Amino acid sequence: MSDHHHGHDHAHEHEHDDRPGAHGAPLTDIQLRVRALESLLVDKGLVDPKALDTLIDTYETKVGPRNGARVVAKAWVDPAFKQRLLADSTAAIAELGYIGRQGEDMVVLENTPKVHNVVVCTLCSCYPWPVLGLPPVWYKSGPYRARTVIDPRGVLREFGVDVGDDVEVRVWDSTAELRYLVLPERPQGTEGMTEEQLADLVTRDAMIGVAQVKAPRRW
Amino acid sequence: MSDHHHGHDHAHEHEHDDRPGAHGAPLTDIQLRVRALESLLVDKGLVDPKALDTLIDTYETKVGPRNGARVVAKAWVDPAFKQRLLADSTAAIAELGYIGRQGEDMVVLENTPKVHNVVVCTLCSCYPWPVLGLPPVWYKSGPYRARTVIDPRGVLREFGVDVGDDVEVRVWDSTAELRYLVLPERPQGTEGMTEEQLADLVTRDAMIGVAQVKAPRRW
Amino acid sequence: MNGIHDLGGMHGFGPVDPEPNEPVFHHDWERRAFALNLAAGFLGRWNIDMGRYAREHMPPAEYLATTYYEHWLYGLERLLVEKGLVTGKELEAMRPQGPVAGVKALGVDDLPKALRNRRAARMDDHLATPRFKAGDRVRTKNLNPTGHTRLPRYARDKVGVIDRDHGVFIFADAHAVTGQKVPQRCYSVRFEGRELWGPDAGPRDAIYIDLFEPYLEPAYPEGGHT
Amino acid sequence: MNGIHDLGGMHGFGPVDPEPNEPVFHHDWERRAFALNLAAGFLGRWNIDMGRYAREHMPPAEYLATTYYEHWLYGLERLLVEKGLVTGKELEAMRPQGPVAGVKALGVDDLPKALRNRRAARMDDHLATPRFKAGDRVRTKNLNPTGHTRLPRYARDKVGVIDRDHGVFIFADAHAVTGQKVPQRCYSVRFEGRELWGPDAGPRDAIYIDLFEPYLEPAYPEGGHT
Repeated sequence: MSDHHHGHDHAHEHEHDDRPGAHGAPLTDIQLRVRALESLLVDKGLVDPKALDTLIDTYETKVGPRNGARVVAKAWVDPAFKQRLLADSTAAIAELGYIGRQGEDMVVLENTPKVHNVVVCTLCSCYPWPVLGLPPVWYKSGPYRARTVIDPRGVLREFGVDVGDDVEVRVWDSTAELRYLVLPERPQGTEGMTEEQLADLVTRDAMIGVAQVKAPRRW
Repeated sequence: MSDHHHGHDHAHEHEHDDRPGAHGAPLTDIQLRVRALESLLVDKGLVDPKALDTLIDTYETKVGPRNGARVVAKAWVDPAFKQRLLADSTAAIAELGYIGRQGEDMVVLENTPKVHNVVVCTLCSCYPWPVLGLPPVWYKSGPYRARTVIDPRGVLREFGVDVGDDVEVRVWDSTAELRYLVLPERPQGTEGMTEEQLADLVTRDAMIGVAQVKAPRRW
Repeated sequence: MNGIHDLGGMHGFGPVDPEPNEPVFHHDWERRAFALNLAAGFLGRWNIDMGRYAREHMPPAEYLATTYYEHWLYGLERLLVEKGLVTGKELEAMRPQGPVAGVKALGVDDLPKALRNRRAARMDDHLATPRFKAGDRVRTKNLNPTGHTRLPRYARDKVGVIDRDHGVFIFADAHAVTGQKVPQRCYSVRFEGRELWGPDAGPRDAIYIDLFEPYLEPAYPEGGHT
Repeated sequence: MNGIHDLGGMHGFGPVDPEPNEPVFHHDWERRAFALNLAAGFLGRWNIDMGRYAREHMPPAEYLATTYYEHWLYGLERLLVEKGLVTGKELEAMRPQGPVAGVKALGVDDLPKALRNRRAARMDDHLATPRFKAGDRVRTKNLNPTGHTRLPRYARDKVGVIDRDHGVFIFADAHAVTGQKVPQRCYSVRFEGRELWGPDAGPRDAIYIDLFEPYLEPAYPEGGHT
């Protein structure tokens, strides 16, 4: 009907290897633009290319939802930690070494049989980097930012989470510098699992509040 | 900074002669699409191409702001007509033969030294066709629709109309099926002019409320 | 719906940009798209509110990136399929696959009458007794329907004064969805700029909005909390 | 500003569309655009609120038609010029024309400390006495500034209850425009879904929004008109 469909299609493009000379594919406008800007800033002494590489490596391979999963698993097995986590989330998370940029002031939200929490940032895409890494495309997308505050149950249903009418849904719009992490309910049938095994069950989506944690089938 | 600048640039494209074969220029996607759709609807017997031609001719050459200008000029010279125009705008305008689609229910708004009226349609681009013809691009544009209700004086200033602090600005958002026509103030120094000469002074913009009517310099 | 079309009060669009000596149409396809919309509308399979609602469904990024007659074209194609005049397959291939029963294109001779209609959305005044009169203070409701509405977002849960009672009109919200002609009073309601936009608005700015009676409830008297 | 970025409550965007096994970055240029933003930010010529405000200036059609890191790139280019690190000419030609005095690129060795900062927007709690406490009913103001704000449109002129006092933070609205670190209390305010969206909202939905004290005023007690 029109050829103006730039936005959301990007979400489903998988990695395009657009590094220099890869497959000899021509560079797109945006690739050229970013490359030129990087050269300009390097030439002007404003950025150090090695620092760029380190930044990328940090957020692509070192910081991610595995951190948050460890926090959740520890809270499930260690009642004293859980208490500290809910009382002073930033300090308790720092005990595990997860601190820094976009996680300076953390708030952990506990899901219960009567309360389901879900996190959004309607104005930009604020997200707790030290515990979850960088946000997925859907979290930054128009549909999620637009709809979660007005139709949270509809959004949750699309993620396969059907919250009962007797359960209160609490949506947290991260409009300031607080960053939120959902502490999901520990699934039944995981009593004998170790902290490390439990951490394997905890998904990024569960810590945003758009999924529940499931026990492994054959446990 | 990006190549996504489709929208407003169109406003300043002048007539591109994209009729069949004109200058041998290739047809754009939208031209092809509209042409194919027309063929489809004609072939299915849903539209008559001669009726299309007549519709275009009607709104391109027969109906336009000259109609509204005649209404305004008559109101300026004929106090009884003016009274009828403000009391029952639709009926008074019909006296001059201006009736029909998108003008079925008219309201005329009189500008005075103390009240300046301006018309907008924030939700779509409703406009009184029988008296003004089809709306200009700026009237249908994001900036006009977005700003007129929140910053009317700023919008008016951009059009060169500086409304004094002692003058009330009334913005009319055409959200239903009423269509509005502004009756501008008759400029000073036009006392001896005929109705026809006065009509020549009245611009489309003045009848939307984004301009004032000026007396001719050498009158 | 709280759609992208509901632009009133937004910042960031830049200045208004009038074009000197602007032609009625900028491209021949605009002429045809305009006329196709009118001619197809005359078939009577949809009403003007359905037409607006169809355009409101254009994806937001596309809506902002395209011009007025592209919105019209989007709405037309959507309605042609929705109302069964054209199949999705026909639209994709742009080739007719069969006739439509009981439909007759409007001819040139029928046009003058069709264009000079005197009554469209207005209904008989006796069909709905007015609940409000000029001078009454009203509060708009906080409605956020996913369907069509003509109550803009910027004017919800706001207090105004009835300026005049326009009479009875077809209620757009129902008309767009069900096609039913529900009679409702339509009022012009005056809102002070500061009521809509807060203390930074001009003290002598007023916004008049045409609102259907179901959008309104009586407001508490001045001096009470508004 | 009432910008296109303020998406809360809009309809028409379609379903959320998660990507299975999504990579952190989809393109190499995203990696570089991300890192350039952080590295340039470390130069200290602007703060995070200026960064957000810069992105909010992207023309609305462009904002919706582009992805997250394109927004970042737009904001970065805008700030580089605005803050005098790059000239408009340099940006257009993408060629350096001269050095910038008093600026030193962050090196690899400086990174760990920069990334592991423990304090960013938070200020000392004694800098601002709280006007509200948990349980207090508050009404958000109807503010429509052309500047930066973190009070979303959907939550203006609405009544909620203070859930908790987060302490004192740099007031984003001032920080984005003047760079001044004005201390203000920041509260989590709980709003019932029906207060924000009207009678069609879920009866057991609540929205918690982090709001600075200047956005709030005391609300009339329950039972009064809200």
